[in-house]
This record gives sequence, C-alpha cells and structure tokens, in this order.
Amino acid sequence: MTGYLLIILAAFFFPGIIARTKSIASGRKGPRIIQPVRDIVKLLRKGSVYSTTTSSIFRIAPTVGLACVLTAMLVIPFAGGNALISFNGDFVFFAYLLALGRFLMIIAALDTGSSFEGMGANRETLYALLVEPALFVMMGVMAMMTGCTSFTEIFKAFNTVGDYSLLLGALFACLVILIAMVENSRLPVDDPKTHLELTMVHEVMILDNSGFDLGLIHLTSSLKFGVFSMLMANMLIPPSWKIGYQFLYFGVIAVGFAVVVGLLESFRARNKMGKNPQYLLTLIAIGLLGLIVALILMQKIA
Amino acid sequence: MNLAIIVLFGVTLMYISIAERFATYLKLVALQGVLLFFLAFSELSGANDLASLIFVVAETLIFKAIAVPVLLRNIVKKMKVAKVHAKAVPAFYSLLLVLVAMGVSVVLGDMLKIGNIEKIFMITALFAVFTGLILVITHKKIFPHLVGFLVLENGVFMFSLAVGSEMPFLVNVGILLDLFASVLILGVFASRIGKRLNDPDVEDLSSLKD
Amino acid sequence: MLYFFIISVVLVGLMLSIRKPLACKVLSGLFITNLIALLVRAYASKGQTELAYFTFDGTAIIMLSLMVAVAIPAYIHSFYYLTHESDRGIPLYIAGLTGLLTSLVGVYLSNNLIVLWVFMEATTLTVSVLIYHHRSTHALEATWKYIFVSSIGIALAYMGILFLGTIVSNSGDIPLSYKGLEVLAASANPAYLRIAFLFILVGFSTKMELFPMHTVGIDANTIAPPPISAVMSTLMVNGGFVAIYRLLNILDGTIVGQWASNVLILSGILSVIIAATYLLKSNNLKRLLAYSTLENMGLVAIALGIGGVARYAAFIHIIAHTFLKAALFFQVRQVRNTFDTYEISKMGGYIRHYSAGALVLMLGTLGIVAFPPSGLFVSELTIFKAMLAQERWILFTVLVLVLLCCVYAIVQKLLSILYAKETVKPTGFKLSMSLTAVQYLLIGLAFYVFFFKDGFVMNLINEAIK
Amino acid sequence: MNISFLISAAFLPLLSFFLSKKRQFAVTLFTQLVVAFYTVVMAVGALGFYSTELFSNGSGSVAIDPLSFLFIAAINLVCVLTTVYSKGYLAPYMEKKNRSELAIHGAALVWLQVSMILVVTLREGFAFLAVWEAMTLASFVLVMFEAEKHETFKVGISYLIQMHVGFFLILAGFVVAYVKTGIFGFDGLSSYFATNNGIPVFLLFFLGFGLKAGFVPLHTWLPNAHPAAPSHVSGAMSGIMIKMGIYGLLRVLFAMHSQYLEVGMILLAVSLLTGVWGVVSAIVQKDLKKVLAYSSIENIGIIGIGLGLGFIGLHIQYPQLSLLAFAGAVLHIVNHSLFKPMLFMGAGSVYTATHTRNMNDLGGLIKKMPHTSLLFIIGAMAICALPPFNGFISELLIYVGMFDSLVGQSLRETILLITSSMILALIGGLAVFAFSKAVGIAFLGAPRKPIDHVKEVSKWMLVPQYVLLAGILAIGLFPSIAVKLILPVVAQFPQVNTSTELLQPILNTTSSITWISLAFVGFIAVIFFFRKKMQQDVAIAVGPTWGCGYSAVNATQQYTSTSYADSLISISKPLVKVTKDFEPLEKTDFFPHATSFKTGSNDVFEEMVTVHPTNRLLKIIRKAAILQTGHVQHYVLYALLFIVAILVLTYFKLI
Repeated sequence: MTGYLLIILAAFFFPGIIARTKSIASGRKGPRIIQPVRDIVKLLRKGSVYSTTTSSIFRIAPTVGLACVLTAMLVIPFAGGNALISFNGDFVFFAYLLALGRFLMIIAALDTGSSFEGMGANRETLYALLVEPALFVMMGVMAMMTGCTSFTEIFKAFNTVGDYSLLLGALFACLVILIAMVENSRLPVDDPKTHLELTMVHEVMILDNSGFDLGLIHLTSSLKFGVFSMLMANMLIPPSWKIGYQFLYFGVIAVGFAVVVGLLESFRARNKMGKNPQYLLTLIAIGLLGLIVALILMQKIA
Repeated sequence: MNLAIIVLFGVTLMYISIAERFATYLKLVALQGVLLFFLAFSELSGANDLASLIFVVAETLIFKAIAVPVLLRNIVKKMKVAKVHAKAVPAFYSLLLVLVAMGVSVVLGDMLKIGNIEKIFMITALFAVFTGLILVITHKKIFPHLVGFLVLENGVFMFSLAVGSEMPFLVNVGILLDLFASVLILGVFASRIGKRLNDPDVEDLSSLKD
Repeated sequence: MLYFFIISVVLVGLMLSIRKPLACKVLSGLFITNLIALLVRAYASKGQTELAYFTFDGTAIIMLSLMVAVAIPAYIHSFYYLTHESDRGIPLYIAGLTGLLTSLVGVYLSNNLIVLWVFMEATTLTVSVLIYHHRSTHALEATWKYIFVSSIGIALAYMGILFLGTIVSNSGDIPLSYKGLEVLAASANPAYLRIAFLFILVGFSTKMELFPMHTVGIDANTIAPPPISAVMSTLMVNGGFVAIYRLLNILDGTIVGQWASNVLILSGILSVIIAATYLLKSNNLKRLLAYSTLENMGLVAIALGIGGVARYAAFIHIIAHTFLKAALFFQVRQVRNTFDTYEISKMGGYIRHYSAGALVLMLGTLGIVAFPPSGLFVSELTIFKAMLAQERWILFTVLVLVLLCCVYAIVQKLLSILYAKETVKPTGFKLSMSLTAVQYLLIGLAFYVFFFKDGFVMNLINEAIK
Repeated sequence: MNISFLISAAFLPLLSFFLSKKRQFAVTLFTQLVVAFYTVVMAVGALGFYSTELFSNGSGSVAIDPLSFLFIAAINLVCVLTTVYSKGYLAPYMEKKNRSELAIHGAALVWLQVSMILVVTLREGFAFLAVWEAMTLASFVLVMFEAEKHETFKVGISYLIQMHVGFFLILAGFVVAYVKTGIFGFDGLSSYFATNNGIPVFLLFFLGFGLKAGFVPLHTWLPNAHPAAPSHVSGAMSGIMIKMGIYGLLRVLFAMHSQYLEVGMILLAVSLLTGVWGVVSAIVQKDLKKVLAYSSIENIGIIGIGLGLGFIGLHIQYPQLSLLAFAGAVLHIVNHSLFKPMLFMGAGSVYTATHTRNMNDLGGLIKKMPHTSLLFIIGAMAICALPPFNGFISELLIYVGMFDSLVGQSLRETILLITSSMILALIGGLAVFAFSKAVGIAFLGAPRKPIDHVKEVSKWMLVPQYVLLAGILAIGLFPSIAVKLILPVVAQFPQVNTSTELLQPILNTTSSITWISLAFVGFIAVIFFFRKKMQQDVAIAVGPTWGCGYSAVNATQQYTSTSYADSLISISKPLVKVTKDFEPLEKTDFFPHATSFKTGSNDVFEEMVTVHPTNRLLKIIRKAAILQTGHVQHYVLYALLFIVAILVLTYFKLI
C-alpha cells in the first residue's frame, strides 16, 4: 500500500520540479512546484470541445488510459515490501497494460482524422515497439538472478543476491531512466515544448483533447513518471534499511530523477526523426549488456 | 538350295531400301512373294500333312506374289504423276541403317542360340522385320509405308515358317488371315486417300498434332 | 461361349442387312441381353474353360461386368447421338460397335495368347469403321494412322508370340495357353522370354495407351464420336491391360520377372510424364481426356510393375477409371452441343447454362484427379504405399511431381469450363435428363469403389491376382 | 461414435439441390446443428477408445481423447457460427448465383465440418489421409465460390495443388513409419520413435502439417486463399482449419520419446521466424482480409513458440517450463479460434456494406456501423494480447514459463530463452502496430470515400460475433476455468506432469488476474462516473478538428494504410519487398501526361518457394511436348527406339 501512495505523491511534484529545473537552468525563476497540479485541477473543471469526426472511442480513451496506469501501479512494491497484488508474471501484465493504454491513445488520435495526429500515432507505435524488448530483457535478467517472476519477490531477493547487485542495480536504473524518457516522450525522442506539430510525437496525439480529457492525460503522464521513479527506487534501495531511511532515500531518488530529466532537456537537442529507431536500439543494447554482465557475474560465461 | 533363296531375299531387302520408283517397289515385293513361296514349299514338302502344304502354297503364291502387287499397281496407276518420289532421309543413310539392322539381327540371331530352329531363318526374319520398320520410318509417302508393312509381313511369315512348322495348322491360318485382312483394309484406305487427296503424299496427312 | 459368338455374328449380319434404325435398336437390345446372359453364365461357372480356348476366371468376370456397365449407356448415347445429329450409316455404326464388343469379349475370356492376339486384331478392324464414322478428312487421317500403326504393333506382337512359341514347340500340348506357358517359362531360355515380352509389350501398347505407341490412340479418341471414344478409352484399354497382365503373370515365376516389372515401370513413368506435358498444352476437351487415360494407364503399369499389394490397387484403379472416364466422355457430348466446339478456351460459365451436367463434370474432374470420394484415391494411395515400402524414393518424387502437374492441368482446364467467362454463345441445347442420370450412376459406382468393404468384388480381384 | 451416421448426415444437404434458395440455408444450418450436437454429446460420453470398420481395406479406428474433444468443440462452435453469419453475408449473392451453386456451397460447408471432425477422431493412416483430402476438397469448393473472378480461380487451384503436396509429404511420413512398425497410422509412430532416429520422419510430418498450418516457408497459400474466399469461409478456414495442421503436429509430438532438444530447436526457430515475418507483412498490407490472413500466420508462430519452448523444457527437465509453455500453446489455439473468426466476420460485414476491402478507401465506418466497428476493435485488442482479453492469458503463460525457468540454466538455454522472450515482446509490439493501423484507418477518422449509403449489417451477421465476444471475455476475465479445462490436453504431452504442486502457482496467477482485471474495470467505472459528474454543468461544444489554422481540411489528408506503415518499412526493407511503380514526370514535358502511383507488397517467401520453382517446372514440361508430331513414321520410330533402348539397357544390366 505504501508504494501506491508514494507514487501518487511523487507524481504530484514531478512535473513541477522538471519545470523549475529547466527555468533555473535557463536563468528564470520558474513557476511554483505545484503549478502543474493546479493546471490539472483547472482543466478538470473546464468544458471541452469535441471534433465532429471523432466517435465514442475518442471520448473514452483518456479514461481507460488513466485506469490502465492506476491498475499498473497495483503490482509495484516499495523497497522489498509487498505490492497490493502480486502474481507470477505481473511485470508482463504491467508492460501489456501500458501497451493497452497506448493502443487506445493511438486509435483515438487516428479517430480525429487530422494528418498531424496520424503522424504522431505512427511514430508512437514504432517507438513503443522498439522499447518493449528492452524492458523485457531487463526483467528477464532480474528473473534469472533471483529465480522468481513477480515484482515483489524479485525486488525482495534482488538486493540480497550478492554484492554485485548494486552494480547491476545502477546499470538498470540508468536503463529505466532512458525507458521512462521514451515512455513519457521526453527529450531525446520527443520535445514537449516544441510548437511545430510536424516534429512532435506524443504532444501532437493529444492536440484535439480538451477540458476534462486533457486533464486526465496530463495526470496519466505524471503518474507514469511516478511509476518509473518507484521502479528505479526499488532497484537501488536495499530492503534491509529502516522505513524512515527508505522514505528519505526514495525522496532523494525521485527529486534527483526529476532534476536529471530537467537538466537533460535543457542541454540536449531532440534527435533527428530518422535517427530515433537507431537510438532506441541502443536501449536494447544496454539491456543486453546488462544480461552479459549478469552472466559473467554468475560465472556462466567462461 | 534354301540358303540361295534366303540370300536372294536378303539382297531384295537391301535393294528395296534404296529404291526410288514405285515400279521397282512392285517388282521387289512380287519377287519376295515368289521367293517365300519356294522357301515354304521346300520347307513343308518334308512334312506329310497335305492340307497345310496346300494352304501355305496357295497363300504365299496367290496373296503375296500376285494379289498384293496387283492391288498396289492400280494405286500407282491412279497417281498419274508421281513416278519418282522424295524420301524423308537421303537414300545413302537409309541403306546405312539397313546394314546396321543386318548387323544387329546377326548378333541377335546367334545370341539366341537354341538349336531347334535354323539360325539362318531367324537372322533373315529379324533382318526383314527391322528393314520393314526402317522403310516406314525413313519415308514420308503412304506408298512406301505400305511396302514397309508388307516387308514386315514377309519377315514375320518367314519367322513363323522357321518356328511354325511345329505349331498346329489352325493357328497359322488364323494369323495369316488377320495379317492379310489388315493389308486389304490398308490398301482400300490408301486408294481412298489417293482419290480424296488426288496424290497419296502423306505430308499433308499430319494435321492431327499438338 | 460358342452360342454367344454365333448369336453376335448373326446379329451383326442382320444389322448390316436391315438398314432401318428401328431394327438396329431391337438388334442391339438383343445383343445386350446376350451379353448379360454371358455374364451370368460366366459368374455361375467360375473357373471352367469352354471351347478349349476360353476360361471364366476372376479377371475375365471383372472385365465383363465393366463392359456391361459401360456398353448399355454407350448404346443409349449412340442412339441419341445418331438420331439427333448425323443419320449417315446408322447400321454400319451399330454393327461396328457390336463387332467391337464381341471381339473385346473374346480378348477378355481367351486363355491362349494366340486367340487373344486374333481377337485383338479383330478389335482394330472393327474400331477403324467407327473412327471413320464422320467421313471427314480428319477422320480419314485418324483411321489410316490408327490401322497402320496398330497393324505394325500387332505384327510385332505376333513376333513376340512366335518367340514364346519356340519354348512350347518341344512340349506339344495346347499351344501357348497361359497355364501351359507358366509351367514352361521357368525352364525357358531367358533371352527368348525377354525379347518376347518386349515385342508383345510394344505391340499391345497401342491398345493399352502406354508409352511407345500411344500416339495414334490419342488421335483416334479425339476424332471418334464421344460414345465410341468412351468405349475405346475404357473397354479397349481394359483389353490391353488384360493382355499385358496375362503376359506378366506368365513371366512372374521366372528370373525374367523382375526385369519385366522394371520395363513396365519405365514405360509407365514415361507415359505419365508425356501425359503431363500434353495435358498442360492441349486445348481440346477430348484430347485432354485421352491424355488423362494415358496418365492413368501409366499409373496402372507402374502398379503392375511394383507388384504385391499394388497389383490389387491396379485392378481397383482400372475399375474406378472405367466408370469415371466413361461418365466424363458421355458428358463431353453435352458440353459439345452447348458450346458447339471442343476448344476449352472458348467455353465457360457451364454451371449457369446446364447445372446438372456441370455437376457431373465437377464430380468427374475431382474423381479423375483422385480426390477422396473417388476409387482412384484408394488405388493411388496403395500404389504409393507399396512403392515407398520398396524404398523407391526417386520414382516416388518424380511421380509426385508429374502427378501434381497433371492434377493442375486437368483441374484448371476442366473447371475453367464451369466458371470462366464464355466467348462462344451457348446454344441452350439440353440433353434428356435420363442420360445425365446414367452419368450420375456411373460416377456413383466410381465413388462406391471408395467405400465398398470386402464384397464379392474384392475376392474376385484376389482370385484374379491368385 | 458412429461414423456411418456422420457420413450419412454429410449426404443430407444433397437434397438441397431441389429446394428453393431460402430453404437451402435452413437445411445446411439444420444439418450442421445436428452434427454439432451429436458429435459433442458422443464426444463427452465417449472419452475412451472405439474401433469401427470404416473404409474398404483400412479399419477406421476412432479414438476420442481430450485433444480430439477440444478440437471437436472448437470445430462445431466455429462452423455453426460461420454458417449463421453466412446467411447475412450471402444475401447479395442470392440473385447472382443460381440454385445449384448455392446448394454446392451449402453442402461443402457441411462436408468441411464433418471432415474436420473426422480428421480429429480418426487415427488409422488410410482413413486419416482420406478424410484429410476430403477436408481439402471441401475447402477448395468453398474457396471457389466466386470462381468467375479469374483471380479467385487461379488462387483456388494453386491452393488445391499446395495442399496436395502436403498430402504426399504426410503419406511419405506414414509409410516410412509403417515400413518399420507395421502399423500404418498415428498409433505406429510412438513405437517407431522409440526405436529409431525420429528426426527425418518428424521433418516430413512437420513439412506436411506445417503446409496446412502456415509456418513461414510453407505459408504461401494462406494470404492468397483467405481474401479470395467469402468471409464466412475464410473465418472458418483461418479459425479452425489451419489448426488441423497444428492438430496433426500435436499428434506427432505426443508420440515423441527422445531428441527433445532438436525438435524444440526446429519448432522454436521456425515459429519465431513465422511470428515476426507474419506480423511485419500484416503491417504492410492494404487489403483488410490480407492483414487478418497474415496475422493468422503470426498466431500460428506464437503457438509454435509455445510448443518449441515446451520441448526445450522437457530437454532441460524443468517441468514448470514445459507445463506452462504447452498450456500457453493449447490455450492460444482456443483463443485464436475465438477472435480470428470474429475479425473475419467484421471484415466480411465491412465488405458487404462498402464492397471494398482496400483500407485506403475506407475510414469513419464507426459512425455508420457502430456494432461491427466496436466488435472489430475489441477483437483487435484481443489478438494483440492486451490484458483484459483472452489473447493475453496464453501469452502470459508462455512468458511466465520462459522467465520462471531462467534461473540456474546453462549459457545456451539462457540465451535461447532471453532471445525468444525479446522476440515475443517484439511480436506483441508489431501486432499493436498492425491492428492499430487496421482499426484506426478502416473504422475511425474521416471517411475517405463517401459512406452515406453504408448501413449496419443485419442481425444474422452480428449475433455470431457477439457469441464469440462472450467467449473472449469469459476466458479473459476468468482464466482459471480455461486453464483447468485444457489441463487434460496438456497432460497428453510426453513426460508432462500436471501435479497440484506445479499447477498451484499457475492457478494463483490466473485467479489474481481475475481480481486485477475486475479492479481495472472498477477504476474505469469510477473515472467514467467522475467524468460524467464533472461534465454535467459545463459547456460541451462541437467543432472541426484542429487543423493548425488550415481551413480547407479534407479526408484525403489523413494518414492512409501505406503511409502509416511507412515508418516500419524503412527499417524492415529486406523482410518485406514493397514495390512502388509509377512513371516519374521528366523535366522536359511541360504539359505532364496523366501518371499513376501504385504501391504493393509481394511476398518474399512466396516468390522464393512457390512462384519461381513452379514457373520453371511448367516451362520445362511444356518444352518437352514434342512427341505428337502427326507424322506416322515418327510414331513407328518411337517403338523402334524403345525396343533398342531396352535391349541396350538390359545388355549393360541397368534394368
């Protein structure tokens, strides 16, 4: 239960910290940390405009998207604790649930009938397609090391497997950062702040959403950030520590994650659209590198 | 005595393969009929059953020596112009083929070395059969096909003489009757084709093909 | 037996003398009853020999029953064919057909090579009259070629029989009867047996549509009227099969037996390959069916060559093929009248013009390419099983490839008649329903071959194979 | 189970030749229901062994074991539902086709069902092969329904020939086993595999049955036959008939005793290739039914991956892996025979309403055909293995099997398992790509061609789809029942123990999935209710889609299926040969002539495996046709040559 609440807590502050770091990096004071939360609340109360070409799919897609993330959070434990629901193969369920949310966002984008949204949908499917194997390789390695196939048991057993788990934990934490950047369409793959629709990926898919739906979508993306920061925390926080220290450590990781994202966005330009598939392949390469390192550490090679 | 007749028969076979004019074909076929008559007569004179002797004599002399050449002659008469006829294969090669056929039949003849039938009869019979086939293969016109078939007939008859002396008379009758029936039908059709196409040239008889 | 021959000769004579079509109908009816009486007597007195030269053994009874099954519809179709279209020479046509069937009975029942040979010669002469029925230049050419090449074949066969005669001469009992020959063959000089088999096989290959001299049979089938080509490509081919099957039985015991089977397989596979090449190329409906006969006889030759259970399959193949091919040829006439041509490329949409006939054509097609409900499937499966049991893998792959081409060609061409766009305006001619019913009956018989259990037909075949 | 009753039932529709068109459908449906009811009742009662005399020389020994029972249930369900669907689908064909064509079609539908039921119950070689060919014949007749189109005619015949090739391969396999064991049929296989090296025979069977199932190098008939056939036929064929190939493969696998690694490796390699290649080609297609045909190939690949992993589990003696993988494969067979017919029926309804299957001409159908579109979208989500539906359950079992067995394996197995999990994830992503395209472009967005004449299809066509939807949701939300049902089938695999201590973790997983799915539905309800309440008193306006200020927006600016797939084509060129043919305008012609731009994708494997070899073979055969020259002397020459040839061969002892 603690994991669930912590994720929601992190989600509240995440976008604010990113905005603040970016503005400080560019010399501005920047808005309050909780400004994005206020935006979402304002959006939830506003009226909305629906396009004539859209159908019922367009209307329910954001709702199901948020429900997917909320259900996905059920399976994520906190630092060795038990998740609300845990069963063999729940990380597969986690990945495919996010895929369901993404599937509905894509067909909703196609539903609007605008060429921009079609472009965004097309790119989104291709990038998601290339990211999933990376996630599975990572989870495969962890299952290989710990011998169990659910988040709770893996993270329980992960840190105690051996001293080298810290080395792998760090490697996989970086991998999670990169996956999170792609999953939430942050900089190297997609630039949220650009105003030229031709270059957008995720932002262009939600062009036509307005009012309550737009609020839901922003809430979903911030929650996703919370989820990935919790995943990263699970890998780094040793379960043997006391609860107080674990909360503190999680706070440091979450804020650090946000600051890293903000800094990355300030000092790095967006990839050329044609280069993205190649970039995503590097993610899978890092995953495989983690596999080989694990194999060496477990004396399976040579 | 038999040997001389058989050698003469062999010569007629070779000569027939290079014959050009229809008239020469006629003469050679008639000659072969006569030779066969003498051969059959000398062969069967020993045996005592008179009935088969009379039949064979009648059959060879009347059919082979007289009736068939007459039939062929009136076919030739209807073809007013075609005295000389063209061959599918030049004469030189058809003679070469006949020689090869002779060599093969000699080899085959002595390979089958059972003694109870005169080997020389066997060789000439095989030689005649192969020559008949070659005649049909190397010519385009219907008339040489007919002649080729007759030579094949003579070969088979000679072979039945060599073997058939033991076989009962009834069986021989049935066989020779059938052979001549087919010759007659062939003759009738040949003349019908001659009349229909006013020139029994077999080239244009090849419209039925894939 | 003797009465049968006398009656049939008398009937032929009467047909030729009385020119009226009605008389021909009555006389042919008489001939059919005569035939059925013979069949009943044959089945009753199984295994006995009559007139010294004829025995009623398993093969003969099967072939006779097949003849009865095909002859009756052949006569019915012929009368429809003669009255509607050409009225020239009805008596000559019917007399020729009766003469042909009589000589084929002689071929089936004879137990002596010479008698078999004589009746074979008789079939050639009688069938030439039928091929020449149209009296067109094509008919003339086809008849001339057929007689000429068959006569050469018969002469070669006679040479072969004379070679066999050499081994009989010293024993002196009934010359050249199968049983006698079988006993003597074991001790005979193998070289003689080999040449004899070769000459007889080549001689009779015109009759059984096998490789060396199948060509004229194809032309004859194309030109002859459909009922006649139905009889030719089923009953006459069965006659050729009986001749070669008897010969193979004689040589079975001897050391030459294996060699003879290999020659038969070689001839069979060559004829199937040639059939495949021409099936792909031919655009004439009757030519297509003639080549499919060549292919099926090639398969039967291979089956005889492989021996063992494949011999059993050969008989089933012959029975099923007779029914299917007869039904298809009878249906060809209806197709001809609807489209007024035999060109397959011009025909089309037959299923819309005359759906009953189209169904016969579809069932016949799927039967002839050996799909399950047809008896050919049983025989082909058994042939392949026996072939692979003898580890003949190259033969298997070549045969499979070639058969696939045949199936492709036949199905594509025959079904294009049903479904393609027609270029010729159909004449709307409708055959009487009774005739189509007869075709359904024949196809039903072919499909029955697939299902029958160990009925009386099975032990007949076992008897035939001994 | 009395076979003669079945066969006599199969002849019942023959009398529909004499009935009017309307009543023909009633006869067909009635016969199918009788057959379905009879077989299910007998199958349930007869989970034992029978031997009834069936064919002339082969004893048709009938045996119903759990695998046959599973297939009988699936066959009956799919066949009856597709026939019900066909009533609506065939309505426009009533005038065009005459009575006998419709009668043949109805009879063939019944024969397909009866022959498939017989295929899964007969074990004896001869009877099995006969019924196998009867199934091919029935499906050939069904595919040839619209044979007046030349394309359908050509495709139907190439389908028949390829199935015939498969028949010969299976026959060869049976005979090789028969020679050694004396039993001609499946029963002889186990004793054959026990004694001698099973790999060559396995390969023969794998090629034979793989041809029918649609593994990649042998699949070339599938993408052509399905679009050509009417939709209810392609639904039945893709839903259940290609599973007959899998059924045959399972029968052979049940008989395996050893060599598990080689069998597993072959299966896994081919299936991975099948899965990836199938779905990549599905993405590139323009024709809606071709997309579904290629996705059938992909699902066959997933089933193959399950089987392959199961056998690798047997080799490394890791019982959980084989149990989970086999359970996943068998469950995926059931799942696929549920959602694939539904999707084909959806495509059929689209064709009935709009008379086109080209996605570039469709779009915006959800406004005119809400039911069909909704069903198609749910079917698409099920086939992409997205959670609340049944596709996810079988893939989850395979995933858990893979990850569970990773611990403590040697290097080779680990790499094998990790790569297959990665590729399976890749297939999942590609499936999302393919079906988001199919759904988004065909059903959603603005209509690319006017669709005012389009209206929702009749009730006959929707009811079967809703029945299948119920099946999908049942398995999706309550998987533990499904796993328990297929357990006896999994127990038939060699050396697989389904003891409770192994089964318990699986049942835990499935029950918790039920809970989490209900939680998911609960979340959706809560948010939806919250959304409705918040939007009650606010203004909801309607306007044109935001076009960045461009006023003359029209439907052609939308993404089409080709452009949507372009991003993937750029990185998967070798796998998928996309052909673009258009005559570019030269600089010189100032008054440009009318030009055209046409893209298409032809099948890499099809050219390599079927098109080129057959063309070459037919060319060689045509060149060999020189014998029938018409000259008599040539005919006599052949006789002479044959005699001389045989004499020479005998002389050199070659014969």
